[in-house]
Amino acid sequence: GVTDTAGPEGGPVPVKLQLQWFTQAQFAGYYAAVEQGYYADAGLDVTILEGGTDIVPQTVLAQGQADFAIAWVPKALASREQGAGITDVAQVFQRSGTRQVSFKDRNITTAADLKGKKVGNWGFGNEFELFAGMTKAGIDPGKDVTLVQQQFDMQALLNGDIDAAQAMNYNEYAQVLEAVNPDTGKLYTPDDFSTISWEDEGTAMYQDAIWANTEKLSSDAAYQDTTVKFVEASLRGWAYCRDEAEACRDIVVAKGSKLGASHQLWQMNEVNRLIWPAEGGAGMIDQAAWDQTVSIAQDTRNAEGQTVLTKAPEGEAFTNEYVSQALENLKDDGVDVTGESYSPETVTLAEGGA
Amino acid sequence: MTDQSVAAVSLTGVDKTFDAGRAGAVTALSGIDLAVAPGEFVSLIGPSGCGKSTLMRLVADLERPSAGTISVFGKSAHQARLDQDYGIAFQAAGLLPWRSVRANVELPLQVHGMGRAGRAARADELLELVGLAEFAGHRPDQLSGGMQQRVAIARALAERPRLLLMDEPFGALDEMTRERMQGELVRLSTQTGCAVIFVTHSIPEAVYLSDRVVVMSPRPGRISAVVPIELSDRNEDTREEPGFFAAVTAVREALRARASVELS
Amino acid sequence: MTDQSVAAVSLTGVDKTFDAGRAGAVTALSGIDLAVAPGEFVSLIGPSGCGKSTLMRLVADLERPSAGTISVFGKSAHQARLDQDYGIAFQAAGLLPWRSVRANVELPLQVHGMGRAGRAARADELLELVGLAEFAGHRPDQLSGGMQQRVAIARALAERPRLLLMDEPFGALDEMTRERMQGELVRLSTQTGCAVIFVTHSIPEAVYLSDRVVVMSPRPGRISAVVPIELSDRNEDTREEPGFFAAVTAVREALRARASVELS
Amino acid sequence: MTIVLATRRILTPVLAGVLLLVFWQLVVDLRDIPGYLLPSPEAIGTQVRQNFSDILTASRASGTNALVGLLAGIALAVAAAVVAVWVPPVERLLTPLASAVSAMPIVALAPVLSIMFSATSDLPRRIVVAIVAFFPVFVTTVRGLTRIEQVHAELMRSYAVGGWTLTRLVRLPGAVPYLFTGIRVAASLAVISAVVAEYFGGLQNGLGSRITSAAANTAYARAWAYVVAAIGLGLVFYLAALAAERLASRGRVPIS
Amino acid sequence: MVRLRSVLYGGAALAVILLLWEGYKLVGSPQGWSVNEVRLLPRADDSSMPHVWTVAERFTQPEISAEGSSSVLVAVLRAAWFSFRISLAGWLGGVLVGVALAVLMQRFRTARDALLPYVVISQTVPLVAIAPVVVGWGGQLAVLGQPWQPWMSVAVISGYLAFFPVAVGMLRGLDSPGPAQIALMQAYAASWWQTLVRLRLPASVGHLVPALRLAAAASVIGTIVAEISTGTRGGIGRLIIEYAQAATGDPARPWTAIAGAAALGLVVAALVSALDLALARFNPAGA
Ligand SMILES: Nc1ncnc2c1ncn2[C@@H]1O[C@H](COP(=O)(O)OP(=O)(O)OP(=O)(O)O)[C@@H](O)[C@H]1O
Ligand SMILES: Nc1ncnc2c1ncn2[C@@H]1O[C@H](COP(=O)(O)OP(=O)(O)OP(=O)(O)O)[C@@H](O)[C@H]1O
Ligand SMILES: Cc1ncc(C[n+]2csc(CCO)c2C)c(N)n1
Ligand SMILES: [Mg+2]
Ligand SMILES: [Mg+2]
Repeated sequence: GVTDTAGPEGGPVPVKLQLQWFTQAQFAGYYAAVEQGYYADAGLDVTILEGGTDIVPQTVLAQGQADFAIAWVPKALASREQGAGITDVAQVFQRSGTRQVSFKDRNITTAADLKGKKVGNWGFGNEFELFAGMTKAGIDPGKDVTLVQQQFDMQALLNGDIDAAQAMNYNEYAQVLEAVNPDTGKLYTPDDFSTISWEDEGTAMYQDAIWANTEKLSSDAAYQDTTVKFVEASLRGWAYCRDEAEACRDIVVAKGSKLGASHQLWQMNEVNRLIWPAEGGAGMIDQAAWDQTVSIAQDTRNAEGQTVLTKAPEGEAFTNEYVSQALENLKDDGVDVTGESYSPETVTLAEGGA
Repeated sequence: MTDQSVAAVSLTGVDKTFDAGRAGAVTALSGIDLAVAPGEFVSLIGPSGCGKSTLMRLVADLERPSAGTISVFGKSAHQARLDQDYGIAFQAAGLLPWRSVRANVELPLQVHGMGRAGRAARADELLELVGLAEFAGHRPDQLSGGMQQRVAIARALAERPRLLLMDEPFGALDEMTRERMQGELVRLSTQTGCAVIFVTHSIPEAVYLSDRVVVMSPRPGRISAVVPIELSDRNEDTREEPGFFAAVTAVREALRARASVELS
Repeated sequence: MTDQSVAAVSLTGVDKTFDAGRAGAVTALSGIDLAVAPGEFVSLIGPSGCGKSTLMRLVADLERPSAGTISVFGKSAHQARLDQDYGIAFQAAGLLPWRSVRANVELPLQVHGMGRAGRAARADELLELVGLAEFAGHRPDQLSGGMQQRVAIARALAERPRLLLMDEPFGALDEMTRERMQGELVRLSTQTGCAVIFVTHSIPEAVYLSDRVVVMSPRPGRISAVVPIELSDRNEDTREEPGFFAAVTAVREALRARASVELS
Repeated sequence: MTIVLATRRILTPVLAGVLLLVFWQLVVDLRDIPGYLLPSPEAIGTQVRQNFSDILTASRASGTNALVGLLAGIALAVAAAVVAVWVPPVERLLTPLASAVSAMPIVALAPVLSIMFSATSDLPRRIVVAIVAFFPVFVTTVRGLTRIEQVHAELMRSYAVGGWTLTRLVRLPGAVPYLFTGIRVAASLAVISAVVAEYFGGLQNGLGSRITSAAANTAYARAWAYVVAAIGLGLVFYLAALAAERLASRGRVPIS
Repeated sequence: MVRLRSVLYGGAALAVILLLWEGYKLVGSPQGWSVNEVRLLPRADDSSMPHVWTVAERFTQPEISAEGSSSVLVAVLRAAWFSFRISLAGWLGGVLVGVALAVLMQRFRTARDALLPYVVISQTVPLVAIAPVVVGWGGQLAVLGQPWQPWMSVAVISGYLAFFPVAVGMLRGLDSPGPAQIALMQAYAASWWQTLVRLRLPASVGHLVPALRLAAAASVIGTIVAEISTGTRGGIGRLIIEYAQAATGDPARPWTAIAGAAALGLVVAALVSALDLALARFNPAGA
């Protein structure tokens, strides 16, 4: 355990946060909290660990090599089922950011239209909203569509190799809009595409959340305290990024993201839309949305006929205890934690995201 | 068929120097003049390291002379090699370890496009000749040293060449086998009229086989004497003839003469 | 030092059969009984493929007999090898191509832990003995066949063993060099009192060198005769002695006798 | 005797494997290692049984890609090596090229090949396998072809043959042990390459897709069940390479 | 001399490739060439196969839009240097382990029977299964009092890929001395160790050198893949995946990183060639 060694003589408490991917605006709130000194003010010395293709954040957390981890809820629940003692302590993304994109002329506007098509799919556990959507529309994902492994880029869609591609609103969708349409010589526009949003189709699942170590939460008072402080400072960071999107873009770019500035600004903006407005306060876990995530995870079968979960999560899979405290503290400090007045900006993407 | 007026082999003013890297240069041959007539049997004899193998390799166009000219049947050594004017047996047997004894003998025939049946027949004949018929299916490393050498001899004879180059081919053979092989070689060369350059360390062997024995001396390798051998005919009794003993003595003297000069 | 009552080498009822895969089994040796006394010089002679090399390799514990027992200085052949009771020269020179001539000669000394200076001194001495002092820095493939063989002889002598096993060591040497090496070998074996088993195809050589000549016959390899040699002393004139000629004739007869039986 | 030897050769690795599995199972059981860290052999076995038919289907898909790629890679490599040794400038051109290409990881190659060819066909994966298999075979074969014994070279020179005849009769047989060292390496790498290439495009029909999909959901026992299939496939390829080697070197100096 | 010539040939090889590339772009169809729906010749359009000069131009541009960003070339070179050092560590480790294993397997028949299949198996296990174990367990170790560094995990994985060709090739090489040479050492009652040092090791060089070459390539690949797999930043691997993510809008970008990987492979191969020259004396039969 890393936090056992509390800071010497009241010095800052060292904390490690494991991300699920490389530095990008998807994680801007945490970087902002570091840069703006929010963690330091809370007495935390936070080290951010970047992800990799084979790094499973919740495993790193459960093994005690990190104190907190950012992970998608269904994937983290699957690890829980395998014995990883972790708890969702703040549901940062309130909405799902996954959509299925296709060229307009393919006439794919609902999940049902995917039947008989070549459908791009990441795998990596990011496919269940897609599968749930298709199942709900009466399509057997194992038989009625041709599943194609999707890469890091969207060329397969633009080349016409596949009919519909998975995309994160904040990332791959932007990539498409940063590409030049050879017919016009200009960038593609949203009008060129149809998209299926899983939020709209009702098969959305909870994504990025802050996970903590269950056992230490129940036994280690110092860790409980640290958790509140960490969630609080992180949400403060997210609130900052909501209000200062350009500044957060600059922070992420300065941290070494190789995707360009306009791309990161787009991403910042889209991520903000997944967080804000947050009716019950940022990071609060909504039982209904949680239940929808769990039920899809239990019932939806992927191409191999597997479900994410074999049974309902046991024990304390999530708790609002810490995030509530954090929100109280933030409200006391006058931080807007619901972002009711938030309205997204319009970001203009440059070619290649530059 | 063969133009009798053209020498089978002719070397004029041939020098050969090896560059042995850090160990310096070695003059292996110097000022070699030698002509071998078609059908003539010439033996090379001389102390170890005097350049006999080198001379043979020059004729075979496996080394290039540092100076001088070499012609084989009136052509350059290079052309003669391309035309397959000679058969060769090396000092080391040099069998291909992954081929059976038979396949080793067949190699030159195969290389030059003889059909399967013809090859097999010829190989049988040759293995019979060298007394290894029953070892046709063995691998080279299952043979004794002398047996390997006999395979190499069979291989050299395979194509009935009009020039045979043989480097100590009988070195690892016992006296009896050796004498039998000598007899076969004499018969072969007179029958086919092929010229032979034959390297040996055995004076009686050189005398028995040759029309002329070329005696060489080392460092640098030179021809120190050429002993013509005048024997009526080669047969079982030849080795008992007085002319034979005389010739042996002559060659021995030629070898000693040179050696004593050297030692003084 | 050496216990004179124990034989240097003793073979009793030794058989050796090789399994040659699809080509069938070969009986290389059958019913071999032979004892070599300490300091005794024994030559093996016989037609190609009769099992001479195999016999030597059995004594050296490089092959195991199919039947019979072998003892060397009263121990098992295996123990004798471990105790380094013999030095050996193979039929093929078997030099390590990546080592210089000098380093090849030093190999056994190095393996047995002699220091650098001692090795160098001994190698110089041995290369001088075989007349290759100036080729110490050459690589084996830069030497003539006879020179390579001399390097292998030097290597076999390096450790002054009390048993020397030599398989046609002088096969590729010219007569002069050969006679010089024979002289050296005789001197060496009498001086150091080492026993020698010596394979050769040369009857005069066997007679000149040996206390006894063992004549072998092939398929399966057997000892067909043992000819004791009674010569007073070995020197330049030995080869002219009547006793020498008598012995040569005796060995030749023994070889022929067997061969004629075989041919009939 | 040969039977004893053969059983020993088979029994020893099997025994070693069983020991390893028992040790693994004991570690997981005794130290109570949770499934999200390391699944037990028992759990993996259960998954193998449960998914057996899908494992076979996926293995067939990956195996076919690996096989086609491997054969193409070997054929190209041997041809290239022969030409390279024949025409020295070609060797000097090809060697740096092959070195450069060989250092490109699948992660880099597969995406661009997918873009260049098609994200929905198996061709890019097979090209990846062929590229991966090419290098070991090329490098070792070139080495084997050039290490020809001097007597043998001279013998063939004396026959006034070079080029293809020399290659066929002396160089290639002499290079066989080297060639097969390369093929052994290539055969094992072919399977893993085919599997890994699946992460980066193409149809989701092979072992690679199954492994990642299971691993992403912490279904490690299931992931390992497919990994076991990949290992089995790799072994089959390796043993096939060994068998081919035996066949090619019948009657030669025995090989290890 | 030799070095200059090999550099020239390397350049010529590059030129040939670039010419083929551009030549194909001239004649090839943007849709490639398909038989039965299977595209056998690649698409020649600019987004699938960008022009050589487009890629070259990318190298000169700033890497990211931020102020003071270095050029892509500098970024690629820096990343290549980072990966090079890790590859070297992985290569060295892999060679040591590979040689040790080969020696062990050569020495003990049982070790060979028991290990060889697993040496092979080790290479068929996908990195997904290995990387987390290395990162997880490595993280709990300290090396010489230093805490575990992320690059060490990468180096371990790199070595894991590199040891394989060495183990296989070296074993072959150790087995290569002929019966005559082995008999010689036997006759000297040379110990196993002496036979190894005086005979088997020098004789194995012919097989070892190509194995070292393969190991070099494997270590580079291992480094790059492990960088991606473990999320280690600073190297070519990270660039490859980050530039790949940018490929949609900027198809030439990933080629810069791929070129970097190729260059890295070349440099490592050249180093092995230098080693080859140094070992040439053990290789007299080699041309
Ligand atoms: N490894 C082996 N496998 C099969 N047969 C073998 C092997 N070694 C030797 N032989 C056979 O044993 C017999 C005796 O061989 P050996 O080498 O002892 O003969 P040799 O008397 O030394 O002959 P040479 O004078 O020609 O050297 C031969 O017929 C040979 O074919
Ligand atoms: N490739 C080479 N490099 C350097 N020197 C060489 C080479 N080949 C032969 N020599 C040298 O040339 C000289 C003559 O060698 P050659 O092989 O012709 O002798 P030889 O008369 O055949 O001797 P032997 O009777 O011992 O076979 C020797 O001193 C030898 O060292
Ligand atoms: C190995 C690997 N490849 C692709 C993705 C794709 N992906 C899906 S969600 C996400 C994060 C937001 O962009 C990314 C990159 C992944 N996760 N892991
Ligand atoms: Mg010679
Ligand atoms: Mg013999």
